[in-house]
Amino acid sequence: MQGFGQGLAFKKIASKRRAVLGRIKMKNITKLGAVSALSLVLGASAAFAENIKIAFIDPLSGPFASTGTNGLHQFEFAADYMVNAKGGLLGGDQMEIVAFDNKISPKESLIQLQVAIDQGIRYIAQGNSSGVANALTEAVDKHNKRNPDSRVLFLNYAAVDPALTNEKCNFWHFRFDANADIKMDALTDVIAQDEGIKKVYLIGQDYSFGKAVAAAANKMLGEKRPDIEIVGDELHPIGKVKDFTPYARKIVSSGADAVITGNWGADMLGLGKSVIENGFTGPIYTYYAAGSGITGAFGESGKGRIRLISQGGINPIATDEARATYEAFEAKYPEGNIDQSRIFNVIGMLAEAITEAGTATDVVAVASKLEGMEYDSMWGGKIFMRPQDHQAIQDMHVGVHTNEGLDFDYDNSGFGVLTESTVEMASMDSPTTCEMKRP
Amino acid sequence: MDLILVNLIDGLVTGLLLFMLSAGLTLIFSMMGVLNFAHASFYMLGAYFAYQISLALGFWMGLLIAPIVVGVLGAGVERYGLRRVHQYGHVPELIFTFGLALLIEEMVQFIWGKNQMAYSVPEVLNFTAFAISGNSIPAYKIFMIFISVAIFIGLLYILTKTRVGMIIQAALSYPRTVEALGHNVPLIFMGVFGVGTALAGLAGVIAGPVLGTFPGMAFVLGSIVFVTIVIGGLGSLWGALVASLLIGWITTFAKSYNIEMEDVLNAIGISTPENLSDSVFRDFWSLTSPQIADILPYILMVLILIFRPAGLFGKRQS
Amino acid sequence: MSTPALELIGLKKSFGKAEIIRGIDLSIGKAERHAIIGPNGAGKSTLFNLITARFAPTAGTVKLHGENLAGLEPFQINRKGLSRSFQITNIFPAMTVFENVRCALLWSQGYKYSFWHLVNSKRDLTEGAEAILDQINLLERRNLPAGTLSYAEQRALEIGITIAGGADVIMLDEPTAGMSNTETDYITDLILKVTAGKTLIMVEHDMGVVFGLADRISVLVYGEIIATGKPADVRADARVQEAYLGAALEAEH
Amino acid sequence: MTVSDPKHDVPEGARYKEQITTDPSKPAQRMRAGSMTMTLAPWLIAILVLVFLPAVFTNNSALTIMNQMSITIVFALAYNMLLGQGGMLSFGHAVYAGVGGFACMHIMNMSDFFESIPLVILPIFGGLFGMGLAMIVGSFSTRSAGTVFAMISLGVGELIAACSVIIVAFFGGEEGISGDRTYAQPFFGVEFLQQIEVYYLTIAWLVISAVLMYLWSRTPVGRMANAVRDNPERAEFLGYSSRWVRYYSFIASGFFCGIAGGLFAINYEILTEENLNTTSSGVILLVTFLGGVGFFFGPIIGAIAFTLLQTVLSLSTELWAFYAGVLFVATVMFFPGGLAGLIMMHVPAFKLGKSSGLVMPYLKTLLPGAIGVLGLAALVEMTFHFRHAATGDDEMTLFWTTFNSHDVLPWVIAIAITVIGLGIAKVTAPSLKEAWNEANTAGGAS
Repeated sequence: MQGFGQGLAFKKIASKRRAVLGRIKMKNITKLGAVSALSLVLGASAAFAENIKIAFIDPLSGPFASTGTNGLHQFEFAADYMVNAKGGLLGGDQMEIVAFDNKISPKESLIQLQVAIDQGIRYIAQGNSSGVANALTEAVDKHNKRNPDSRVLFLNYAAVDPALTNEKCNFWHFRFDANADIKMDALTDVIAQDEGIKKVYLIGQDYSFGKAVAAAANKMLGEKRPDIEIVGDELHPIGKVKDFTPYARKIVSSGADAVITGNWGADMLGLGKSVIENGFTGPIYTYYAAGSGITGAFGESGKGRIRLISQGGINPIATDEARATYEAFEAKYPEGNIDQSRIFNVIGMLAEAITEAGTATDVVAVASKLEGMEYDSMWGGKIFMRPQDHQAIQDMHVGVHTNEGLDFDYDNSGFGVLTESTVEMASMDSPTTCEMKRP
Repeated sequence: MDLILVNLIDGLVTGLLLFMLSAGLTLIFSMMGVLNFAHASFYMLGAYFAYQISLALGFWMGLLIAPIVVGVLGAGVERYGLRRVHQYGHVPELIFTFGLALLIEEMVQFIWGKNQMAYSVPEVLNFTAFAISGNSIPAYKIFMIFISVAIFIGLLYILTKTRVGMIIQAALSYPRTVEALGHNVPLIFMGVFGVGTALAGLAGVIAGPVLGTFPGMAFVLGSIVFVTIVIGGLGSLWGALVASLLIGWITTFAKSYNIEMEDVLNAIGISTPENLSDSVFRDFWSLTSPQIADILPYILMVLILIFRPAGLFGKRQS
Repeated sequence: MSTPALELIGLKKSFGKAEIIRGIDLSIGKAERHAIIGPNGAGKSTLFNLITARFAPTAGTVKLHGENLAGLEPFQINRKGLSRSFQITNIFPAMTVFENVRCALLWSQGYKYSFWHLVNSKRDLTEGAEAILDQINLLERRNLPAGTLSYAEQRALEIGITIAGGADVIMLDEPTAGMSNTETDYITDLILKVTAGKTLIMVEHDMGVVFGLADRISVLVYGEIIATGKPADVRADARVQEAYLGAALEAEH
Repeated sequence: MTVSDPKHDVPEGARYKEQITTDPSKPAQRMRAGSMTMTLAPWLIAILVLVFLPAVFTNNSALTIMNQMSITIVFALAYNMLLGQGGMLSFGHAVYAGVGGFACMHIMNMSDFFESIPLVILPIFGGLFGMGLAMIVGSFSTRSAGTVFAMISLGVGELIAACSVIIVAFFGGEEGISGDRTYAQPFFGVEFLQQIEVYYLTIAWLVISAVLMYLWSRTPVGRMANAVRDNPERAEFLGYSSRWVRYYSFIASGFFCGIAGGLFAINYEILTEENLNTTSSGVILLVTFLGGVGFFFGPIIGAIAFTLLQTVLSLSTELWAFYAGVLFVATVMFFPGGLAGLIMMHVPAFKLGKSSGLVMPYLKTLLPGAIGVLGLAALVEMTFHFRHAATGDDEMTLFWTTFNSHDVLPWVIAIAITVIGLGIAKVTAPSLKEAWNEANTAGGAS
């Protein structure tokens, strides 16, 4: 067989997860015995000292693995394409993504965080599940307090619980996605302009995020369109509902003109399909009805019905750079989607901050540069990392599920999300309860 | 009133689907005394196989072939796995099926990946059969009811009217005697296991397009199937039917009507505490029936086991 | 006359429509050895199960030392001093012989549900168990899993477990069933030895054992006691002759 | 097979007679007589190893993983008090550990009280709460063993897990409840800022709990738990109520589960819904069975093996859960005694002084067998890579070799290794069997 060890390992620029892991495995085998493997796996850091490593801690196995794997691909691709292919940072340092499977478990995430820190990693990226994000941000805060020599930054690219940038905020946490309140703010701005909507039905999963969405919708609709009647406000058990038909019946019977839901994953698909199937004809405003097979599974039935609030729309594509990037990504991952374009912003902003700070190891310096950064995203618009709470402020788009006028589809289904309206720098001046403590 | 009718139909669909799963499970239990934790996994396999077949040969061939493939697989599992573990006793058997469920889920992910499959209702059935005051009843649901009822009648006929059914019934209660009469009891066991899993597979084939075909579909349904047969009484086909319909209707109606805990408690004479928002029980007071609809069957099961351990129609205790 | 050790008054049991025990009155005195005989299907084991609350009677009462046992669970009856063996060997097969006997001693030695005593360090338990093993001649088999013993040894062990708790009323259900002659003799001697001074109630098929052991005999036929008395009297009883001969004739046809 | 391990579901003794071919009077046989005999030496060795392990594994992540192992060990041992010793199969046991842990988190957040107690006693509160819950649930669930018990445990487990996202006041919803262990009163100046300090706290509790649980199995109620497991009816006629025996076992198990939950709270400083859900309950069943329910130390081995699989193997391959599943099913099918049963199978040969005769046959069979299995795993990995890797990412690295998964040669080599490895193992298997029988037969030439 061709090629052994180091030469090839470095030929690939950004770390290929399996390549790294393969090398770890090699050490496993040579020593034999689980116990020695333990120390070696955990201590295997010396070889990559020059690389700037980002630990990607998200589910890579289990029911949420598809979202996690897709996110990992976007991170790896972004690091390669935006940083390494352009010569790296600080005079040639490569950016490397090291994947850790947290099985969407807070406990596993904390273990993997410790492993990552021991490997000398200073940047932690995570996004799936606010529960995990909450566990990580607290653990990072405590770790940085207790171990000033090995401080780390937490780059949250998708967990949207408002608390993370409010009462639970800390200096080490940066959120690149809009939080649930910002999304709802933008969404209700759009709904407010639609005179046809008189009755709205709110439905969500019965946990903190679902409740936050409902509370925000109630509050903001009440402020912006007091004439809109909330005809339903309900929560269903998360991940336990087999058949959404009864909920759909209620929605239809309520005479609602629009549905708002924060559901994700199978709960999103199940609810959406059922609502459409049982005769609802109005728009369904969602947070997460795109990519990861959901767009493909909705297909024709969701056309013109499903609407999505998100940042960084890809239809129409904003810049030539973005188009080239997406095409390169599709060439590499024909099955994949760039459904979290903010990941590219994470890499871009981190790279800029490291360059400005002139160091990748002093995370306080890097964090100080990230704070207040204004970044021109290739997906359009500016990203402003608000220093008060480390919440990224950016343009928000409401798009529609369709197969017409698309630059890029999702799930190779011919369907995708086409931006209908945009709220620029959404919630720029929204209040925060964060009391940022800087080191 | 109209909504009640609609809910009755929806609950019937859910209940009958559950019955197709629980019928096989309860047959397997009464034969072999083992609760097959992997039963819902065969349901999942049914959906995935049918999806794969439907890509090449269309939905109807999937409906025909997939359950057979699942049944053959099930029989293989009995012959080469369960029969071996059988000698160690019931607990290892149960744990074997538990492990099998995990393994099947991993295998499905290995083969088909982790995303939702675009397995959908065939065009012929993709229309609204009729509507009751704005609530459309899709034709596919009528089709599901039809299939389930046909299966139930067929099963009942085979078990009570045919010679094979007689032998199976006898083997349920007196395996030794039946063996002594010259019947191949292990073969009967394998057959029943195969048929039971094929039924689960069939349920998967027809449920996949409406409830989604994804690696977690077995987990979502897994334990509720047990709940069904425990409530109905282990080993009782009628019990399984009644419990399935009961669960179907209870969950459907609980989801359809917002009954609030506060109202219930007030109605039975407990008044709302004054400063509810500070109370540690605030979440309890604000419970609504849709919130807990899908855990109602568990409450029902625990209550039944406490007061009538044999279940509604069961004869044996454990 | 003092209170009988065990008294049955109008005891009845039906399973569905079938009446298995049709009203039994029986009084067994202290330190008496009483055998219950009867043809197959007469309800002997059912009677045992009624007395020990394995089944609940349809009607009637069971009194132990004058105390009504109605509504008590088997373990409560056991604590009142009644212990039994089973027709089918009923021991703890996975435990050692020694442990089998020691478990039988725990309650009577007052350890109850305690979790602050360590059984291994209790000399009363060890010595008590060894004394019983000595009595039933299984001392050498002490550390074997009980399930590996021979059939006769397992029966002996069961008798040992039954008497270990120090109960003064011992009920044995066919202790010699399925044994060879030498084994039967061995068990008979054993029973004589270990039940000395205790009330013994046994169901037995082997007439040799019955007439060798019992002070009094009751004959149970179709759920009724047709005769009770000294062995010689029972042997001479016409109805008993008829019942047994009748059964034997039926069996020939 | 020559030797069987204690199985609580054996209806009567007959099976044992068939299975044990060795001379039954040999003392080695005592080990499998349902008792879990152990001497003092293994305990001392284990404590020494635990104390000096951090000298070998110095980094924090190793400590974190060892802490995780310790917690899992306590939990699995507590679970085995039911499954192994009491014959009760629980499908919702995570809730006892979880509720104990949540209670500890709440105590951590009661700053006045928490500042007045040393952190080291916190797990006791977890234990008490776990025990309290067990007292409530056990009062109706332990009435019978078997299916009824299993199903009630499943139902109650599901209910409490569902409550965890609904009853936010106690369970904190999806975020869970978090706190800071360092606010406790310093314990001889130790504030538990560092992992190493937490490690020693954890292993101290591990040793205390393990010893107590072992001693429990030697008490009257512990012995009767075994008796009730094997033959509840007979136990009733010995003066013991099966139900009360089961109830006491259940409560004790709940207590030690709560201890495990308390240790979890100290280690992670956060408890979430995952501490209660059915997946966690399932995992602890797997862990315990993998290790072996028939021996006291079985769950310990299971916990170590599973934690390594979960944290270390998952770093190496996405397919770790697949391998874990295969391992588990294979264990149930071929070694129902679990890993501990596998180890204890060798005791007779060892006691007979014939274990050395097994070394060569083992090497001849297991070495090629292991290579064959690794070849098989390589094929699985290659198939997975072939199907799911990104376009252009044809290269993969496996067993320190980087190659193109779309070439034919690697496939040929992997298949060859698999076939040859398994083939040799199959050929040499009969002689291993022979050697095994020989090693387990008393007397004869040795």
